[in-house]
Formats: sequence, C-alpha cells, structure tokens
Amino acid sequence: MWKKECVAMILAGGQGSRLGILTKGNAKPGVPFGGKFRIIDFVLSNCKRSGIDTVGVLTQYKPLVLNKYLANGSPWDLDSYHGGLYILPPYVTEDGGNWYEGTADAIFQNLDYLEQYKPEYVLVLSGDHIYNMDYRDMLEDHKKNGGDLTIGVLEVPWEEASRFGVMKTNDQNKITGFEEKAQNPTSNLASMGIYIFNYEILKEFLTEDHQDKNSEHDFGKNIIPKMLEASRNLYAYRFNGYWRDVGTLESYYQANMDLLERIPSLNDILFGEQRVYSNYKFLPPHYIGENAKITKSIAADGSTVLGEISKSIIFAGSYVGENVKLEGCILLPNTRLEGEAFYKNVIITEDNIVINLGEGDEGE
Amino acid sequence: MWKKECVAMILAGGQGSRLGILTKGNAKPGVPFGGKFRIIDFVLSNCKRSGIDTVGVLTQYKPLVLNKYLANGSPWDLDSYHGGLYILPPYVTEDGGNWYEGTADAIFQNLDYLEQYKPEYVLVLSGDHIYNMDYRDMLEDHKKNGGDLTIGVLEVPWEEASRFGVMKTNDQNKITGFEEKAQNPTSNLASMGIYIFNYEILKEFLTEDHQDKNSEHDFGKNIIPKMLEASRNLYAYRFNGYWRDVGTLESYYQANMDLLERIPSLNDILFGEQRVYSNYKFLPPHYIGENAKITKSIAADGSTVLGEISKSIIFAGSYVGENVKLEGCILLPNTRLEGEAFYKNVIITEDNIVINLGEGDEGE
Amino acid sequence: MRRFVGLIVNKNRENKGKAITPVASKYRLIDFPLSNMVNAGAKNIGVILDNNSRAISDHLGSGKDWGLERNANGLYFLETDHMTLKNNDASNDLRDLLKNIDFLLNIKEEYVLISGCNFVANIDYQKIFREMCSENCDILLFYKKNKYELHDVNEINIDENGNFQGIEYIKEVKIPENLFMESFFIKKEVLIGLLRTANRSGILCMNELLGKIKEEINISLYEYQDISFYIDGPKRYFEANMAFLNQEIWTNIFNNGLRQIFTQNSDYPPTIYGEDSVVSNSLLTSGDQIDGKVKNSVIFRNVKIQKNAVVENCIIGDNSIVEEGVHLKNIILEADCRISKDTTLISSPENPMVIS
Amino acid sequence: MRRFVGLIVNKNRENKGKAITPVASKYRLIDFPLSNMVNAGAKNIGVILDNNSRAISDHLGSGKDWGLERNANGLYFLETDHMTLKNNDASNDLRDLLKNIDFLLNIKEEYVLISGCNFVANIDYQKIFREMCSENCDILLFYKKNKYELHDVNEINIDENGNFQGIEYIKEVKIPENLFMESFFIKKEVLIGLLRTANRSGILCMNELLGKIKEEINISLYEYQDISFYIDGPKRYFEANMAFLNQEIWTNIFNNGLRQIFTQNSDYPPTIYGEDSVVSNSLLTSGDQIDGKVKNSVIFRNVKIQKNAVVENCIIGDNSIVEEGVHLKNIILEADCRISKDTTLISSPENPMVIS
Repeated sequence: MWKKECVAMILAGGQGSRLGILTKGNAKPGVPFGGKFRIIDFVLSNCKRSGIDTVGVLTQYKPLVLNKYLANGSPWDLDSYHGGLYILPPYVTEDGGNWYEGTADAIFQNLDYLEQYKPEYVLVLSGDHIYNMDYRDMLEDHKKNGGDLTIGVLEVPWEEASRFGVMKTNDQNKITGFEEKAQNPTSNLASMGIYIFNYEILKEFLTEDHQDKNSEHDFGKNIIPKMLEASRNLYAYRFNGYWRDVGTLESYYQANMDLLERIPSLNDILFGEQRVYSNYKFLPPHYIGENAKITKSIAADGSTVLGEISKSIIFAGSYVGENVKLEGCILLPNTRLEGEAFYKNVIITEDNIVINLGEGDEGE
Repeated sequence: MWKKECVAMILAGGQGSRLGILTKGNAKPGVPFGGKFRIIDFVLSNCKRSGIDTVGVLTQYKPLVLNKYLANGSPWDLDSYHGGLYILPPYVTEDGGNWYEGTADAIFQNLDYLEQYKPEYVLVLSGDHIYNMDYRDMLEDHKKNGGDLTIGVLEVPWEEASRFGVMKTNDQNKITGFEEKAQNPTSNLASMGIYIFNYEILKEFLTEDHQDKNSEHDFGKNIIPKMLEASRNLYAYRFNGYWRDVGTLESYYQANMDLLERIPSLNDILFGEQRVYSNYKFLPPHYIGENAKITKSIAADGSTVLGEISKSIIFAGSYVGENVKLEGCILLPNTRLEGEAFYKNVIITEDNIVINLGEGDEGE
Repeated sequence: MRRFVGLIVNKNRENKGKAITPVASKYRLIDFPLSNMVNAGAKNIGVILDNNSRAISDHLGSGKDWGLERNANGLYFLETDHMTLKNNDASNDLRDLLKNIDFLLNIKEEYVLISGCNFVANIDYQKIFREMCSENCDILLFYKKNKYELHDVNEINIDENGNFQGIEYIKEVKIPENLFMESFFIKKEVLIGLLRTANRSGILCMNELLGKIKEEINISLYEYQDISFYIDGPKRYFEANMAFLNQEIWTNIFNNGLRQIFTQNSDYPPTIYGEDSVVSNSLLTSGDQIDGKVKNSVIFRNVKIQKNAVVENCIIGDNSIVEEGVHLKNIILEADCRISKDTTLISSPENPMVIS
Repeated sequence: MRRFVGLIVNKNRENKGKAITPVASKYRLIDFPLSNMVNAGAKNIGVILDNNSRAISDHLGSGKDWGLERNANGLYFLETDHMTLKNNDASNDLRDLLKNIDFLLNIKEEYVLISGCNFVANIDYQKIFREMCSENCDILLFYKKNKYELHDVNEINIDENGNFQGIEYIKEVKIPENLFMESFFIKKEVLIGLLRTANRSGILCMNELLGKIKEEINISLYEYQDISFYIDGPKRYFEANMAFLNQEIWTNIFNNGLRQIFTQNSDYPPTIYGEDSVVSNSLLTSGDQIDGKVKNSVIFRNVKIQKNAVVENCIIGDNSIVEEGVHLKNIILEADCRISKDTTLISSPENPMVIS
C-alpha cells in the first residue's frame, strides 16, 4: 500500500433528526441541497480541490442513498487505484459487532483503515457543512506551527457562540482554552468541525479514550479537552469565508435561500471559480413553459416549470404544473406538483410531503 | 432508477471461523485463492459472465479488506451507472442498529435496496464457493418451469450428503422435500447455495419470517421449509461442473491443490474459455532464479522463486529464498521466506504464520 | 443472445452538421447515435474520426459519460482514410470501413449498426434489432418520408412492392421522397464480404456496390415513423432547435423516461433566475444566469443574459454573454460570444443570422 | 506546487523500436515513459499517435490501467502531422508539436515533459523536476553516456565547462558519447515561443532551432546515470530482455518498491508448471503453461511450452505455443506463433533470429 501524507475521514453517520422528514430514509450528509447537490458534495469537492485522493466516509445511519450517490467516488476524482473513496460502516469482529458510539469511536474503530496508508496527518471532517475551502493552506499552517492538532475556526456573532464549541487562543493562534456549547461563552471563535491531527498523536489519544469508560468518545467533548489537559500543541486556523451548519430545518432552508441572493452572489462564491462536484448526471436541460413565470429562483436540469415560481429552488427532475404557484419554496428532487395549488415558504419532498419550517424535533 | 430483470445478492458476511487464521482480519469471501484470486471472484465473475450488472454484496464481518478489494467493481464490469456493485453493511435506523441475524435477515434488511430496481427475479448467492456457471441458463429454466424459487443443486457422494442441505425431487425436478444437514439423508442432491426467487414471493416470505420470533432467519433452515409447507413451486436446477465449498481449512487446501492437476486440467476448466476476473493489478512478471527448481506448481506474478518448490502455490508478490524448499505448500500473497527452511503440506501467511491443516476450529 | 457492435461514421461534409455541432442546450449531434446504440445494449462502439478528431475525442473523453469505459470493451477511436476527406460526395465512402477492416474482423458481435451523425432522434434500436434478427435479413436500411427540398443526401429507391431497388446520391436540390437516414444494420460477415468485393473491384461507393449485389443478399427496409430531424445547415438546425420547444417533441426525444440521451457531464451549478427575469417557452441548463427576458429560445451552458436584455427565438451557445439592453431575435449565437450593451440584432426565421 | 503535463512523441522510424514493441514479459515500450510520468504526478498526458495509432489506442484504452481516467484530465490522444511520417530523420520533428499547439495552449501546467519511447528505464522524474524548478531553467535535456555504435540517434554536444552546445543528429554509424534520451522538460511558455518561431521561420527541426536560440534561453543538462536501455532493433532488443534476467537490473527497473511500471491488465490465471518442468533464470507471467525446459528466457503472456521442449536464451511472444520436442536457442518468437513438434531453431546471440 502506498504511503499518504494526509488521509481524510468524513463523519457521515449522523441521523440528523433535527432535519425531520428529510432524514427519514437518508443520512444527513445525503440530503439534497441547492438544486443539484447533496450536502456531502461540499466536503468532497473541498478534498478534490485540496489534492486529497484518499477519503474514508464513516456511515452508520441509513446509508443506502448515500452509498449509491457516492458510488465509486469518480465525480470527486476519488476513484484512483492507490487511494480513493471508501465507505466505512460499523462491522462485526470476533468479539461481536460494535456500532459507532461517538465521533472519536468511529475513527478509533477504523484505525486499521488508516494504518494501511501510514499517513502523517489525518484530516477529520463533518459531512454536513456548506463551505468551500482548500485544506492545503490549513495543512501548511499546521506544519509551520508544529501543532499536534489544528482546528478550523470561524468568528461567529457573540449571540450565536453558545451553539458552538468555541476556542480561546493566544496571539500565535495557539489554543489556550475550549468550551463546548457553553451558556456564557468566553470566545466567539467557533469550531467548524475541521481537524488536522498528527496521525501518531491521534492514535494515542483515541486508544486511550477508547479505554475510558466515562467518555462519550466525542472529539469536542472528550478528545480536545484531554489533549489540552495533556498540554499538547493545539492551534486554531481562522477561516473567513461562507460556512454554514445546516443541522436544523431552519438553517437548511436559510442556506438554500441564501443561494438566491445576487449581491453579493453566494451562487458565485460557492460555484464560481471553485467548482462543487456532484453526482447528478444524465439530466436533460430544463424547460420553462409558454405561460410560466420564474423570478429570483433556481431551477436544476431535468425539471419542468409550467407555473409561477418566485424565491424558490426547483431541484433536479421536479415538475411544476401550469396552475401551481410557489413562493419561497424548496421542491426536492423528482417532486411532481400538478393540479391547482399555492405553496409559500415550505419544503416539498418527492412523496409530496409538505414540510413547514419548525417541524424538525430538537433531539439529535 | 432503471428497472432490472434480475438483481444478484451475494452473502459475504460470514466469519468463516473454520478457516482459522485465514479469516483473522478478513471475511471468508475475501480469502486469497489459486495464486491471484480471492474466493468471491468466482461468483462475481459468474455474474459478469451472466450479464448481471447489479449486485449487492452483504457484508458484516471485518469488511475492510473485502471492501478495498471490491473497490468500484470495475474488474467485474460492475461499475455501470445504472446498476453496479453495492456493498450493503448493517446500518442504524430510527429504531437503532440491527446486525444481520441470518442469511434471510440480511436480505430482509436490504429490501429497500432491491425495491429501487423493482426486479422480477432475485439471485441469492453465497460468496464462498468455487465454480463457474452461467446463471442465465438457470434463470431460463426458472422461467420455463414457472417456479417461485429455483435452487442450484449438485449430486454429491452419498457419504458426504449429510454435510449439505439436500432435496428430493420428482421427474420434473420439482422439489418435493428438503433436509438440512440430516444424519441419514434420503437424497444426495445437495444445495449449492444458489437461489433464484421471484421477487414478490421473496418479499412475502422474508417479511413473514421477520415477524417469526422462533426463526433463525436462514434460507436453508427457515425460508425453504416454509415455502414447501405453503406448497409453493420449488424447482431444482442440476449442475454438473466443478463446485467446491471451501469452508474448512482442509477443503480450502484441497481446492487449491486441485488446480495443480493437469489431466483433467482443473486450471483449464476454471480459467480456460471462462475467464475469472480478479483485482490483482500492476504486478511485474515473476522471476525464476538461476538455481531454482519448480515442478507441478503455480506461481503468480510479482513473485520470486529462487529455491525449490513442488506441488505448491506461490501467491502474488511472494518470495521464496534460495535455500527454501517447499512441498505441497500454499504461500499466501506477499509472504517472504528467507534463510534455510523446508515446509511440507502447510499454508503460510504474510506474517509468516505457518498453518498446519486441521488447525481451524469447528464452530462457525 | 445476438449482439451488434456500433460504428459511427462521421464524414465532415461541408454543408452538413458536424458530429460535434451543439444542439438542444447541452448535446452534440454525435450524442444521438451514440446514446441510441448504448441504450440498445451495444457494448463496443467504434467512432471513425475525421479531421475534427481532436474535438470529438475531447467531447467523448474516455467514454465514461456514455457508460462506455468497461474492461473488455467500450469506445474505440478509429482512423479515417485521409483520401476520403477530399470528396464531398459518397463516391468512396467504403474507404473508411476498408481502413478499419481489422476492427471488424476482431469483433465477436454478429451484426454491425452503422450510423452517421446528422439525424436527431431517440430510436429504439433494440426493438428493431430483435425483429430483424428473427427475420434474418442481411442488411436493414433506415429511411424516413421526407417533404423538404434537400441535396447532398441519399435517397432510397423502392419499387411498387416495397422492395429495395437502390440508393441514389442526390447532389442537386430536390425533394427525395424516401430519405436514407445514413443508418443501417448489417451482418458482420456480409459487411466483410462487401468490403472484400470493394477492395477487389475498386468500387468504393456503397450505393454502387449495393446496386450490383442486391439480388445476392437480403436487403430490407425500415421506415422510421417517429419524430426525427435531419440537420444539414443553419436553417434546418434552427428549425430543429425551435421544434424542441414543443413539449411533446421535447418529451419524445429527450425526456421519454425510457431511453436517455447521454452527453458530456459538466459541473456548473443549476440555472439562477434574477429578480427581473421573464422567461417563457425556453430550454435552459446548468451555469446559466438569467436576469433579462428570454422567449422561445434554446440557451446552452454557462450563458449570462443580463438585465433588460431581450432574447427571442434564439439559440445561444455555451459561455456567451448577452449584456444589458441587447435585443436579439432569430439569431444563432455560437459559443463564447459576447454581445455588447444595447446592440440590436434581428434577422428572419427563414434565414437566421449566425454570429460567432 | 508546480506541475507538468506529459507528452509522448512516438515517431515510428523504420529501424527503431515502436511504441507498442513488447518487452519484459508483459510490457510495451510506451509503458515506460507513461508510467514514469504517472509516477511523477502527471495528471494530463498527451500521446501523439503515429500511423500505428490503432494498436496504441487499443493498448492504452481508456487509460484506466495507468490510473489516467479522471474527470477533469487524463489521457489525450493527439494527432500526428502526416507530413512528418515521410522523413525518418529529425528534420521536421516540430511539425507534430505545432499541429497540437492548441493542446499546449489549453493546459494549466507550467512545464511540459516530452519523451520518446525508445528508452527502458524507471526514472524518478519527480525528484529531478523539483530540483529543476528550484534552478529555474527553461529546458532540461536528459542524456546518458554511451559506448555503443549507434545511428539514427541524437547526440548532445557539451563544451569543456559542461555547458550545452547543441544537439546533433547522427545519421551514420558512430559512437555518440552523450546520447540524448529523447526526453526533456521545457517551460510551457518557452515551448510555445519555440513553436511560434518555428512557424514563422519555417525551421521545423528542433536541433536546428535550439542551436539558434541557445544563448537566449537557459538550457540545462541532466546526465541519467541509473540503469537504462536504448532499444533500436532486434540486437539491442534481445540484449535488453536478457539483461532483465539479472536480478539487480530486474529489481531496479521493474520491482523497486517505489515506482511501478504499469501496463494493460490481463485476466489470465497464474503460471502453471507441470510435473516435468525445468525452469531457471527466466521471467514468466500470467497464462503461461510450462511443461518443458526453460532457461535464460523471457516468456510473454499465455504461452505454452510443451513436454520435452527446450527453450534457451529466447524471447517468446504472447499466445505462442512451443510443441513437444522443439529446441529453440537465441530466438525471438513474436506473438501468436506455433512451433511444430520436433523443430530445432538455433541462432547466434549476436544475431538472434526473429520468427513471426
């Protein structure tokens, strides 16, 4: 097996239950986004852009849609012989089967996979964030600092800081403190769920954490605090671009709607010079009918718009009949709306289930 | 999704503990065979030969080696867009995670996968048998008979019949009775672990069996008896060629050694007109040294033979030093034998573990 | 099961559409025969490259987007005989096949389906092939009824009993009744025999050779009655693209749910429509940004139509930019064009202006 | 990070090995430059096809076996200028590059690595490329010291300070001291400038042009000191294959654990040796069935050596069958040969007989 400098591990096992019906038959990273994408396209395209050709995707919850979508990884150039995209589900050993108990446990159980490549660095990513980034810059930073772990961070408004894990740093961006979803956070530098570990140190801390019966085996709750406690060198890498966590129905809806704004054009930011790659193929152009009206909207290929739509996103393969009017709606792939209808500010699924915002439950 | 006439499901989740150390880090279908193959190559190549382009592989035990080996399915032409090879591990649903409890349960839990293709027929295969077969002939037979289930069968010596599930049939090959590993079997027509089901009937029986708390959810033990009881039309399809179950160390060793016989040449039978495809690539030719002796043996590419070998199989990438002598040995991939040594009738692994036959334990 | 190998011949005659002519928002002419062959189960397809070979092989790449990158078989680029490029008529069209006789000798398929690139249609070759196999004919020629004035095409002559009489090359403008669709199935053995005869006799024109041997082999005809468009220049190119805006025609060829037309994949984001966009009866595709007015038009990939621009009855090629206040009507804009602010270009639909 | 695009030029000169000449049991000459480029991280590689293009594209297929079938880039088949085929010397070797100047204009890489196909070596271009980038030279030419009589090759003239003086085409037999390996890195911009000059001036010979502009650009030399073989006809072809039987040479080029040589995959089973086989100092590969005696030989794929046959100092091509009782010594057997029972063929190692 060929040695790799950096291997990426994408955490894609979350149920994402706050996305309600959207994750009924599908894991969160597999949820459609922006007309022709799925959420996981963003990190996969980031990997491609960063020249990372070896990626493990850790799945656990309803992986069928996602597995099928990821296929052989070829849309993201992850089909090379010496590397590529590997789906890493939980499995049975001589001692029985073990479901992944937390983010850190998922990686721990797949140390065998990493060991094949003997990487120097491991990039741990969440599969459910929307952003473009070249991880090479962060890796350069990590090397230059001589860090044991570098965490991607973003300044968030103070009032939102309590929703995130936040860092305290010194002048050299060295992390001096960490709080996970604190009520009164002392920093607004939020973790973006992007970690670069020195592989040997990752192994050491995961192995130690595995034996700790009181641990939840979570990077944010357990591994980072333990590393800080052990006085390891943790650095923050600051990112200034667009980044969204789409973990709730509201944030998912809003991130989609963000794409419709033209000044500044998020569409350009996300899909302009930087291409985001997806596995929607073989769709014919879309057709806008004789009497259709379409303003401030996005329509993906394979769709047909005969009615009136505004501030809406029509996903691949969907059909809007002549007497249908949509305002502020998301029409997920292959949804067919016929007859007379008016919808406002809702998400509609392939099975014609209409989701009003705020429907997702809060437990995850 | 495109409708498929026939989708294959390969059961590859077994630990195969009777193969002992060979399955320490690897599921049974992933065990190397015949110099450059793995056991699962045979059913996959059968699928390719039969024009089946949609195959689900059900894994559960230590799937890493197998997943990596299967990669995107391209060696078996299973990388098409409208189909292809899918690895189907156990997964978590809203109600928690479920490991596969038996062969029938594994298929039951993946009915969603089959439902995408709405096949007319489902071909259920074991991933751990050595044989070449064109499943199209069996499918033709199944259609002609109007069966609900057709089972591939083979006449075995009477003294071995008790190790198999055996069928009683009438003149028309209709199955009239079935015994699973009976002490005094009343037939020697053994099941080869090849089933063609009408999809609708498979769904019906799997769903019913799922609710049966006393069932072991096994095709042989539960589904077939239930279908017979319900007077469904079960047919046997007779096969006359070479077929081996390599579930024990002895049968694994013997099947490998069978390849060395030249009259009749099993090598020709298995690899002559019928090609068996594997994913061993990028190996240089093998080198036979100045003072080497090699008789009645097989050597795969990437190996180097400097010593003396007879009645042995040298797998891809292995090295036999000048002062090494092998007789009746299997040298698994990437094994390196240096210094002075003589081995007879053993299997040697990459980690230089020498397996004497009879070492596997009997529990599976 | 009987199989056929596909063979796309792609003579780049002056006044004909080229294999890589863009059509219907995201396709190229060659996509149609190629997709039709793939959909009918062809696993091996040869493409005889003409002097545009670089552009064609760029478009087709490894064949991946057409599902043709398998191990034992797939997409083969074959060479043209450079002699045939000099003539625009069909007088030596067998040269290209002769040059590739090795390819034909090596294939295992029993039949060859040969097709040109000038017809846009979604053809169920699989069904026709099955019927043909059961009738055991040596050659099955596809033709369609025609009502238009054409030239530089082949007409099939049919006698009163519906039997094949010959193929005639139409050099001057006329209305050929039975237009040969430049597509036919032929038994491999018959084709090889034909080519050997051609080589021996020096008759390198298929029309002539078929005329000579028509009594010896079994030549059948298939009248293709479904929707199809013959493209041989700007006028008919324009008409065909406009016809695709008819929903029935559109669905029949491009979106029938049975057989897809494949093309090179792109990774542009979905089309975005601005606050003031007014769009009707049009086809659009990935990467387009529409802020102006678009009516009865076919818009290719990555096109920008700015505010207050009006695009009517137009075909707008890949990556083009139509700036503010521009008015275009009955215009074919080729790829990578930029029409500057406040320009007005109006031509007649009978004679659409081509801007490049 | 700086990157280069690979460009394989493949003039099929009469007395040189062709790109698809089989070598070392399972490889073709073109595998070496191609694998060396892939191993050095080239993601885009163009191959200029000569009149053997069908055989080359058959061998390379979609590029999958070399890891070159990615989306945004991969393997490009480029066209030869048919004019260049007429000349066997290097007098118009820039024509092929000129013909493909569009390809060069479109690439994003800063450098181009151009290589012929006549040298068998496992070269660490990555390391050399890094060093070169830091020295910022415009052109880096590869050469090796030579002791053999050669002709139809290029010699590099080096002055006493080790500086580049020029490349000279050697038409008549002599011993060129510094043999140009037909391989060089060149800055893309410099190459395009060179081609524009060639086009303007009509000087289509690279040697001549380099001589004229050597003062204006920074031309460096790299002496390749590791093992390499120049193949230009049966004699040296035979010698090279025999040399591969030396375990050190074998390991260096084919099995060094660092950089693999890729080739077309086959699906033959492993080699089977019979009860009476006697084999020593030989290379063998998949599909071979050995029942006779094989010594100091290179055996290609799917070869059968029957009982009591003796094969000594031979190269046996794909799919060949050596029947019972045959004795072969110092023979090059091409692919698909059958040597009937009890034949004896013995030639001298200085002048090995080629059987086809």
